[in-house]
Formats: sequence, C-alpha cells, structure tokens
Amino acid sequence: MSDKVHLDRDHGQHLLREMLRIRRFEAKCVELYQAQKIRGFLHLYDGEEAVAVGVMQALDARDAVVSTYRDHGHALARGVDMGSLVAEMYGKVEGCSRGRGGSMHFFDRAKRFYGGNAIVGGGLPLAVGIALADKELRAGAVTVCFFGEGAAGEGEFHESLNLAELWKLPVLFVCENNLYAMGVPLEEAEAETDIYRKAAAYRTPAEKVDGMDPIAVEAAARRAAASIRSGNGPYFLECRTYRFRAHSMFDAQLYRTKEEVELWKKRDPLPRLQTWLVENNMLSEEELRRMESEIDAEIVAAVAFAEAGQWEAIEDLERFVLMDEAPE
Amino acid sequence: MSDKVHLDRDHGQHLLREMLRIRRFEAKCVELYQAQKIRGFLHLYDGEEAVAVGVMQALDARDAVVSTYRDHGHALARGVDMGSLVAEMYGKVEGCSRGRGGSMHFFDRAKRFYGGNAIVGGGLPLAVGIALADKELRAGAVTVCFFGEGAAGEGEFHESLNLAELWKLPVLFVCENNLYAMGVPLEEAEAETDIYRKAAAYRTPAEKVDGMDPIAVEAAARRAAASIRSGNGPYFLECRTYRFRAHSMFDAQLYRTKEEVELWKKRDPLPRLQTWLVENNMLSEEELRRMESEIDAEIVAAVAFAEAGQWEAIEDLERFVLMDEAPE
Amino acid sequence: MNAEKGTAAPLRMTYREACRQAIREALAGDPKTFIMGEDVGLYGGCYAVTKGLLEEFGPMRVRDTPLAESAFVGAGIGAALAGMRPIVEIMTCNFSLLALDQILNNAATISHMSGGQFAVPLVIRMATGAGRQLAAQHSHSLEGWYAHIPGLKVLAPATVEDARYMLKAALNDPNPVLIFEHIVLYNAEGELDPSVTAVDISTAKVRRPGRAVTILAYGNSLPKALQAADELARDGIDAEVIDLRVLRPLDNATIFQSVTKTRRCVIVDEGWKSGSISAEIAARLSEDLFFELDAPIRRICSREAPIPYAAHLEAAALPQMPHIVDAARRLVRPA
Amino acid sequence: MNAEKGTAAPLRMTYREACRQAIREALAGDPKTFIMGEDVGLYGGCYAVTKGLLEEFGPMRVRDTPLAESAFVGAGIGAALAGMRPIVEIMTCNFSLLALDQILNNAATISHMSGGQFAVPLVIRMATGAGRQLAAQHSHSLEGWYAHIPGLKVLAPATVEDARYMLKAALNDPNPVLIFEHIVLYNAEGELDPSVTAVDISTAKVRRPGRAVTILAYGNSLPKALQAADELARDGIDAEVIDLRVLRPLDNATIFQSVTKTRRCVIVDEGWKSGSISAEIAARLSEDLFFELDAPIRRICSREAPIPYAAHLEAAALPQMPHIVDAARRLVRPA
Ligand SMILES: Cc1ncc(C[n+]2csc(CCOP(=O)(O)OP(=O)(O)O)c2C)c(N)n1
Ligand SMILES: Cc1ncc(C[n+]2csc(CCOP(=O)(O)OP(=O)(O)O)c2C)c(N)n1
Ligand SMILES: [Mg+2]
Ligand SMILES: [Mg+2]
Repeated sequence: MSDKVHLDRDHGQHLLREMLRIRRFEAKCVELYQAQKIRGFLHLYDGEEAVAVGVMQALDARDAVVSTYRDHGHALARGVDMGSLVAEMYGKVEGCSRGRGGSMHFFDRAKRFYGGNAIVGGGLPLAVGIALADKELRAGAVTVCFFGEGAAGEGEFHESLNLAELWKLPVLFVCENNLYAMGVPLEEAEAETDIYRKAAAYRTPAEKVDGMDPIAVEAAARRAAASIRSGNGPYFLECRTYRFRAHSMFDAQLYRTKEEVELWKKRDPLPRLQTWLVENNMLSEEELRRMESEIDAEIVAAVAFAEAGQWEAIEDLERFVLMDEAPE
Repeated sequence: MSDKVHLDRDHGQHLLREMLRIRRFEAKCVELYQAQKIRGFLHLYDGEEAVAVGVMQALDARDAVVSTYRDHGHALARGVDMGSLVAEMYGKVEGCSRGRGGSMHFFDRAKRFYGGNAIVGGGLPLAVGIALADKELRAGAVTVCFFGEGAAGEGEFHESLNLAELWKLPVLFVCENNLYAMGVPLEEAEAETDIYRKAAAYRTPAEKVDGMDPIAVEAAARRAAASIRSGNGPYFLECRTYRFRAHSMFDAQLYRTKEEVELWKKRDPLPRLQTWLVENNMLSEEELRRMESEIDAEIVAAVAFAEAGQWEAIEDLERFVLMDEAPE
Repeated sequence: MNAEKGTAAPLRMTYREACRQAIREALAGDPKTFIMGEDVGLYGGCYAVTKGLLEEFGPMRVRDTPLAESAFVGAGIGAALAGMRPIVEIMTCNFSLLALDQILNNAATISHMSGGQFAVPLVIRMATGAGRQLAAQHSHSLEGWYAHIPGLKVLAPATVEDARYMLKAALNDPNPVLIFEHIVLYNAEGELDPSVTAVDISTAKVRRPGRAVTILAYGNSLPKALQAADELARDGIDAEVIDLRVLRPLDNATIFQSVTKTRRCVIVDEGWKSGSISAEIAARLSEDLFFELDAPIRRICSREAPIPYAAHLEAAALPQMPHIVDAARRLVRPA
Repeated sequence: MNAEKGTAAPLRMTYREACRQAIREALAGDPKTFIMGEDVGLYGGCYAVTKGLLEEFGPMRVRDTPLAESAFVGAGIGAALAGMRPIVEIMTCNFSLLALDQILNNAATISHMSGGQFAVPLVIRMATGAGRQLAAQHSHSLEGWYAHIPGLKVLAPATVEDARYMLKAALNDPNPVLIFEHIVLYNAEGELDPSVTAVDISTAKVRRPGRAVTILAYGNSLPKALQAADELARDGIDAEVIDLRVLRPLDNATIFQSVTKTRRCVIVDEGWKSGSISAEIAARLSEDLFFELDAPIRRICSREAPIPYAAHLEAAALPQMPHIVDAARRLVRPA
C-alpha cells in the first residue's frame, strides 16, 4: 500500500461513490426510522463521510477497525455488507450482529470490524489490545480507532494513548472532531481545544486534518499508516468535521444555530468533490447518474434483504451470553 | 501571604525542623511497626520531606489539602497533631480518624486535611470538587492535591486536570515524582516522562522543581499559590524526588539498585539544609540540639498519647456508615 | 376548583416534569445546591429533565461537564465534603460504571473512614432501565446492584409524587443518595396531591392493599405489578402491591408486615436475577419470615443476558405483566 | 516414595506458589498467553505471585503496566478478541472498580452483542478480601458482586489445588473468567495430589460430608467453615461443608443436593450481606427448595460497613468461626 494518494479518475470516483453510499444509506435510515422499522438510538454521520472514507483508503484486509455508536459510515466504508446493516437495524437474524446490537453495535468478524461501541471512549482500550495482539499475530496490521472529540474528555483516552505509545503499538487514533459532544460545544468541554495537541503528552505524532476533504484525510491516513506499519508506534489524527444532522433522533439542537449549520454545509465534502471531479473531467454526467442509480439499487436491495429477514427465536435469547467455544 | 521565600534564620530553622519532625516520626513508625503496634500498610516518606514542607509554606488556614496513602509528611507539615497520628496507627479512638483509617487514611477536619486516599489518582477529583466549593464559599482558598507520578497514568489525572483548568479552579496539583510507582520505573510507565509537560494538554501552567530542595519547592509553591489566588486557575508542580525506603513494608526492592539509592541519598534535603544553615550562621550547634530534643519529646509524647488511648467499642462499628447529620 | 390548603385540586404532570420541578425547587431554595453533568445545560438534559434551568439559574448553578464521569462525580463528592449540596447527574446508570471507584471508594467510605469528621451530602441522579431498544450497553438496571454498598442510600421513584419530592429529602440527607429514574417512566403521567409537599426516603409504600399475595416492585416494574394486580382481581385474587421505593436501606418492616399477612410473595425487579435486590429480599424473607411463608418466593427479573436490541427479544428479556400474574396465581392456587 | 502415576507422594506448597506455578505453566504452554498488570514484572507481583516470571519469560510475556486499570483491562479484552489468551492481573479487586466499565460493558457483552461472532477468552485475576488491616479502600470482597453480571464466569479458589489448576481451565474457557484470590490465603499451605492435574470450573465441591446442616462457603471463609465443622462435630453435630468455588454460574445441583439432605443451611460469605452472593443462594433455596427446608436460612457475612483498620474492629466486621458454629448449632438445636 502506498503512502501517497493517487487521485486518478477511478480513485476520485471511488471516493465520491463511497461517500454517496453513506449519505444515501442514512437518508434511507431516517425514512425507516420514521416508519418505525428502525428503533432505539440512531446516530447519523451526515457531513462526516470524508473521514471514514478517507481513512479506509489506507487500510487493507489485515487491518482492524474499532468504531463508536455513530458507526454507519465506518462500517460501510470498511465494506460491511449494506443488507446486513439494514437487517441489523430491523433486529433480524440476518443482521451483522444477529439483531442484538442495532444501529450502535455493528460487528463484522470477516472485516475485522470490532464493533460500534456505545460507551464514549470505551473503544480506545480495545483498539490498544487488538493492536497488541496484532503485533504478535499479524505483522504490519494497523488498528484504526475512531472516536469523537467528546471521548477526549474521558480518562480512557489518556490511558490508551499512553499505553499505545509506551508499547509502540500499531494504532491509528482518529478523532472525529465535529465540535459538539451531544449539546456540549468543544470549548465548554476542553481546556485545550486542539485535540491533536494532547497527543504530545504521550510523544505521539499527531496532525490536524480537514475532515471535510476526503483527499486530505486519505493523505494523512496514508502517512500515518505508513509510519505505523514501519514500526514507529501509534499515530494520531484529529479530523475537523461537522455533523449536519442532530446528535440522534431525539435532539432539538438548542445548542447551535441554524446559521452555523448552514455555514458548514457549504463545506459539504460530497458536492465539493463531485464538482471538482466534473470540472477536472474525471466524472461525466452519465457516470454520476450510473453511480447514483447503482447506489440506489444497493439500498433497495439492502432494505429488501432486511424485510425478508427472520426474527431470532425467543428461545435463543440467552445464546452467546456464554460461548461454547471461541470462533475460528 | 507573600509569593517570595524570605529565608531568614527563623524560617530556615522552621524548614529544617519540619523536615526533621517527619523524618524522626517515621523512624519511630518503623520501630512501632516492627513491634507490631502499627499494622496494615505503612508507606514512608523518607527522602521526600522537602516537598510536603516546601509546599505547606505557601498555605494558610483557609486552604485545603488532599493526600495519598503516603500521607504522614503531608499531615505533619499541615499541622495535624502528631499524637493523633500515632493513635490512628494504633487503631485507637483518639486517632485522627478514630482508628478506622490507619496510616493510609489520616483525616483532620480542623486542618482541612481531606484524607489520605489509598486509590491512586482517587484524590484528584476530590480536590477539584473542594476547589469548586471553595470558589463559592471561601474566596482565595487553594486546594493542594498531592499525588505520585504513578497517578499520572490514571484516567482521573487527565479528567481532573481538564476540569480544573476548564473551570479555572483554585487547585495546586503537586506531583511527587519519586521515579517509581511501587516497582515500576517511570520510563516503563509513561511515554512522556516529564510529567509537568502533560499539563500543557490542558493549558495549565506547570513547572518542574527540585523536590530535594525545600526552598526551591517553597518558592515554586508560593508562585503557584499567588497565581491561583489571583484567579488564574490551577497550577501544576512536578517535584522530582526520591523515596529512600521501600515502597511499603512488604517490598524487596528488586527493581532498583543500592547504588541508585545511595546516589540519591547524597541529595538528602535534611543534611543539606542543615549544613547550609550552619555554614551561613543561621543555626548553632545548640539550637540544633534543642530542635532535636524538642522533636524527640514530641514523638515520645505522641506515642504515650497513643498508648494511653482507648479502643472503639465494637458496638460502634457501624457508626458513621450513615451520618445522622452533616458535621458543622 | 378549591384552592384551600390540603384540598386543592390535584395537579397532573409527567414524571419528567416532576423531576424538573424538584431540581428547580432545590436550586431556587439553596444557593449551595447546583447541578452538574453531561448536557444538563445547553442541551436541556438527555431526557429533557433540566430544560430551561440553565436559562433560569445560569452556568454556575447548572453546569455542563465534559465526558468525564469519574472526575465530575468525584468533584461532586469533593464539593459536598467542602460544604456544598451538589446534584450530580450521570446521564444513565450505564455510564456510572466509569465513576464507580469514586462512588464506592470515596462517597460511600469517607464519613466512616474519617471517623465521622466528614459527611458527603451528595445526590447522584441517573436514568436507568430498558424498554427503548437501546441495546446491551444502554439498558442496564443497576440500582439493585448499587444497593449492595454500605454508606449509600438508593432510591427508585416510580410515581410522579416520588419523582417530585424524593430529591428534596435526598438533599436534606447528610449521606450520598443515588436516585434512579426509569427511562420509560419519564413520559408517564400522574397526579400530585397538592396537600403533599414531602415524601420520606426510608419507607416502602403499599400502593394497593390486598390479602392473597404480596407483589413487591419498584421503578418501571411498579405499573406492571399494578396492572397484574388488576388482572388478578378479575380472577378473584386480591394482591397487595408494594412499591419498594428505597432499595437501600430496605424497609423490612413494611415488607415483612405485608408478607406476614399474605404469606406469599412475588418480587418483580428489572435487574438481572442472580444477585439482584430481589435476591436480597428473598433472602431476608427466608431468614426472618421462614415460618410465616406458605409458599416459595417467586422472583420475576430480567433474563440473564445483555439486553438485546430487537424489540421481541428485548420484551422477552424484561419482566412483563403476564409473568407476574402467572407467578402470583400459581402461588395462590398451586396446580 | 512412590512415583507411579496416580500414587506419587503429595506435594506441599503454598497457595501463592500454586498460583505462580499455574501462571508459569500457562505461559510455558501457550505462546498466545501473556500476563499483564501492575508490578507483575520487576517487582514480582504485589503479593509475590509472579516472582521470577519476568526473568523466565521476558517483558513481552510478563508485562508491567502503568497505573491504568481501565485501559489495560480493556487492552486485555481487545487482545482476547484478536486471538490472544491474556491473563490480566488487577492488583486487588479494590482497584477493579476503575475497570468496571470495560468488564461489564465490553468483556461481558461483546460475544452476545455481536451475535456470537466474537469471544473474549480473557482471564482476570485479582486479590480480594480483608483480614490484613488494610482499611476501607483495600479490603473489599467483590467477587459475589461481580457474580451478578451475565457473560462472566467468577471463580474463588480456596484450596491449593484450585489455586493450582483453575487458571488452566479458565484459559481454556472461551469466556471472560474472573479469578479472585484471597489475600489471607496466599500463605496458606496445602497438599497437591499428584494424580490430579486439572479441576473443573463448573461445580461446587463437598469438602466435608455431613448430614445435620449444610455450610456453604468459599475463599477465606472455607477454612473458617471447616474449623466450625470440627467444632460442631465435638458437639455431636455433623455438618457438611461445601466450597462454592464457582460463584457464577452457581452450581445449583451440588448445593441443592446437600440442602435436600440436611434441610438446614448456613451460608458464609465475606461480602457485605445485602445483595451478596449469599443472598442469591438463599433466594434460590427459598424458591426451589422451599418444601425441603426445616429451618430458616442463616447468612454469616461481613458487617455492612467499610472495613475499619483497627484490628478488633476489622475482626468484628468479618465472618468468624464462632459465628458459624453458633448459627449452625441454633439451626440444628433451636432454643
Ligand atoms: C461514557 C459515556 N458517557 C455518556 C454517554 C452519552 N453520550 C452518547 S454520545 C455523547 C456525545 C459524544 O460526543 P463525541 O465523542 O464528540 O462524538 P459525536 O457524537 O460528536 O460523534 C454522549 C455524551 C455515553 N454514551 N458514554
Ligand atoms: C488505582 C490503584 N491501583 C493500584 C494501587 C496499588 N498501588 C498502591 S501505591 C502504588 C504505586 C503508586 O506510585 P506513585 O503514584 O508514584 O506514588 P508513590 O508510591 O511513588 O508515592 C500502587 C500501584 C492503588 N492503590 N490504586
Ligand atoms: Mg463530537
Ligand atoms: Mg512514585
């Protein structure tokens, strides 16, 4: 894997397609939520797609991903099957977590996708541990750990960064700094609002990246992954981004202004990349239409898959509380 | 209170006396431990006296102190009655915690001494909270929070520093960096071994201080206290020091060499200050003798007080589990 | 409408609104009281309980915290030690695990360990329970588990009245008091008797008198237990329903009195069965009321699994009205 | 001396040494096993359990950690998820509260929440218990409390044999297993039968058969229970002593079989009484063995207070042999 971004026609379109998949998938999620097909908490990623898509470009199959409750974008960009995600949110057996996890807890062993974790900061120690194992078992593998800037308040952030650096573990910490933790603005939560500067307390290399630009994110992630794979220990990226929608479906957004949201929407990575590709003759109208209709078809198929899925038998409620054997 | 050290004869002798009280008191503790008068864990402060004594010079009655299980030096330097300390370690009702706490849990409401806390890092959030209350209730008061460098590994360190700075609370964080957390050397525990640099992650002013020099510590503590009292928020001191004895009474000290200990003993603050005072004609032979015999008398009286103390009635075992009313 | 004292018309409100009014009254009544926690301010509270309070009392009294449960709970303990009467909100009990060291090792021990020199007059509120398809990490019922810890008081308001007045009693208590508010109850409506302006936090309450069987419940299990009693009544079985309300210290007297009368007991508890508060009650009955019991004790608890997301699995994991009816019926009329 | 298999002479060693040999065997036997925790390396273990292992296996297999319970326990979970078989040592259970979020919300849930895709084959060892005058923050007995959590297995070795072989069984188990080693037992000596090379981690064990009363105990309460049985025997009372060993899942069969026989039961447990594992056992007996019991159940637990430092207060706070004798005697010969 190269540590440079090669932005040819294919790759440019790939980035756009991946972001669009997430965007449209989530629009469908909102519909399904309103139709009460999806329940519980639903945290959407609109506006932040460039982060997941950019970072994933630096990964390959051996790598691992640890995500949060806002995990749709990470799962899709990692290649987790879309049908299994919808089925999961329907609560069906065919869901990527057999319907036990819902929107916040996507898991996929085959993709080394170690879950949406719904405890803020709770995924960081897991990522450290996965990387510790990989250092023994899977030379060169990187564990990417996504978390919001809110997680930087938690003690586990600090403990995990220290462990990762102390033991030179292959972890790529990706802070998705969307400026709010639910309704708490960054400057009400952190004495130091440049989260990447906190990495200095552990001597970990860190960068602040424009999280609204998939190419910038990809470039940084490739630099980071190359450094990590060559044995230098962890790397920290703070991606400045913004969520266009409410924190979850229960949020009146009293804590920010419509104007602020509109301002950030001007930086929406999707139209930006699309325009740029078109202007540079890397995307034709027809290709765009095709892309859109392919994505729409994927979504229709995913929903149909979920609709056709089965309910877990109630007798199996306690299955997997204790395992009979470790998988594999 | 001035923010400068005025090292006249009185003050120089005061510093020496305070350190000597701790040193000799603890020598007696060892004896009493060997005689099985004192039981449980006993963590001695030998070598680190300059820190407690130096810091306390910057405090007055309105201020508060939060300590650790290694609390003898802090309690004595804060003015907690020595007899009540020995009685506490005997488990007598006359102990500063009625015999319920032992060596690790000295408390003294009158001195605003909020306890030896035996959970590493556990005192930091308490200090933040006391300072939060003081900001409302006791203008100008400072809360000093002592902790070892091992505590810097804990998440609570991070959370507490952030809260204190975010809310501009009057906390003086004093890291007693004695280079070991039990048997773990600093460089095996922290990716960044200059603990004071971690304060930058919270934009808190921080200094590294020679913890073997009471005057340097006092000067730094006065600077810090002045800054805190004038409303600038917390301040962080890393005092580099060394414990001459084992971590506790159950420690074979496999993790460090005798040579290293001897090297540090050359920097013992007691003989250093004593020599300096004598050489500068600020302490006569006779004054020294008198000082020593006064301290010895205090210790003898303290032990006698403890010996004469009473055992709590067993019927009172559950007293204070729930309080009938808040004190005062 | 009659506005005379003691005879004013009852006031209808939600449990959420009752919680809000309780906090508002506490803030208005004592300058030493403040509330802090994640999103209590600008956002108005994760469950909208603190909406409007920031505007009314300002950011020193209604304090948004960073995500740092251990430190802000510890800070609440410190503030209480130093003379304040803080209300700390932990958004949900699921996150309280991050603060458990502070709660157990500091809040619950300091008064005893200091020989009574210090008290910790702290109130910690947290949302609890399942029933909203929030899955394993957001559906714990830990109140019964916390009730294991000496030095704490543990409350579980199930009615609008308790939601409205328990906080005042808790703030007047010199000890750390944990209040668990059930997420499913926030939207429940109930009536406040205007003649009641305080509740105690030491007793359980008979919510429905009966003679045939005692049903003990608390939190969101209380409405289920009351419905079960209605169902049983249709069947000619006169069940007594007791709202435990206070999980620590448990009110043995009220429980024992009822079971001595009915000689049969069903305990309903949303905690996982093993080691739950229902276990403790069953143990006390088996120790102290052994010769009064005519039938085995029955516990209706959550299934011993992380609560699953899927609606049908979640429903199957929780205690439900029919389980209560069934258990009570079998006790009264064994096959 | 007979060295033939199954008849070799018994080996005498301390509980500490048994723990050490178990870890050593695990490290030698499986390259995917490593141990990490505070002071397990250079210091040789807070209770000297891991002495010599760093020298033998090196710093990758015997890993000193910073003070960061939450992160290194979480890292153990992550390593287990990714294919290792880690042993994490939390120095004492008192500090495990800092890691509770990881243990409950991750270790105990991930296999279920992921629909069985992942397992967490992790062993967490911790010291537990009181009796050394370490005061409130260093004397907790939390094993019974942990036994509330579905998704975990909880072990409490009381004998040298269990200390020696439970670890192997725990490491072979695909689930998170917590092992609580009692601080007072480390110096206890016992004999290892050379013909035994494994123990199971699913059953309780009758340590002394008897017919008059069942005494259930575990950890450091077991020796007290056995002494009590000797004392009772002198009094003509033939007590059966059962070592619970496995606190989750509890072995109902062995317990029920004994109590069905003796019809009387005393439970000894160093946890605080309310909500303890003894409550759970009493509850099960009162549910399922109601008609078999001839007398109320008796629980001998710790007093409900933070454990005080002073020797006489600490002793008074803990279950002691005479309490057991007294309770058993009253059950068998009511006044
Ligand atoms: C430990 C913990 N505390 C509180 C919560 C409730 N909560 C869920 S998301 C959230 C905000 C997190 O913000 P951030 O980390 O910035 O991520 P974002 O939602 O912005 O992506 C909070 C407070 C939680 N899930 N876990
Ligand atoms: C949370 C927690 N983990 C572990 C321990 C056990 N322990 C007691 S002291 C200590 C070392 C602490 O070192 P440091 O903070 O540097 O203080 P020092 O003893 O050197 O003064 C350890 C690991 C504890 N008391 N609390
Ligand atoms: Mg955010
Ligand atoms: Mg140290």
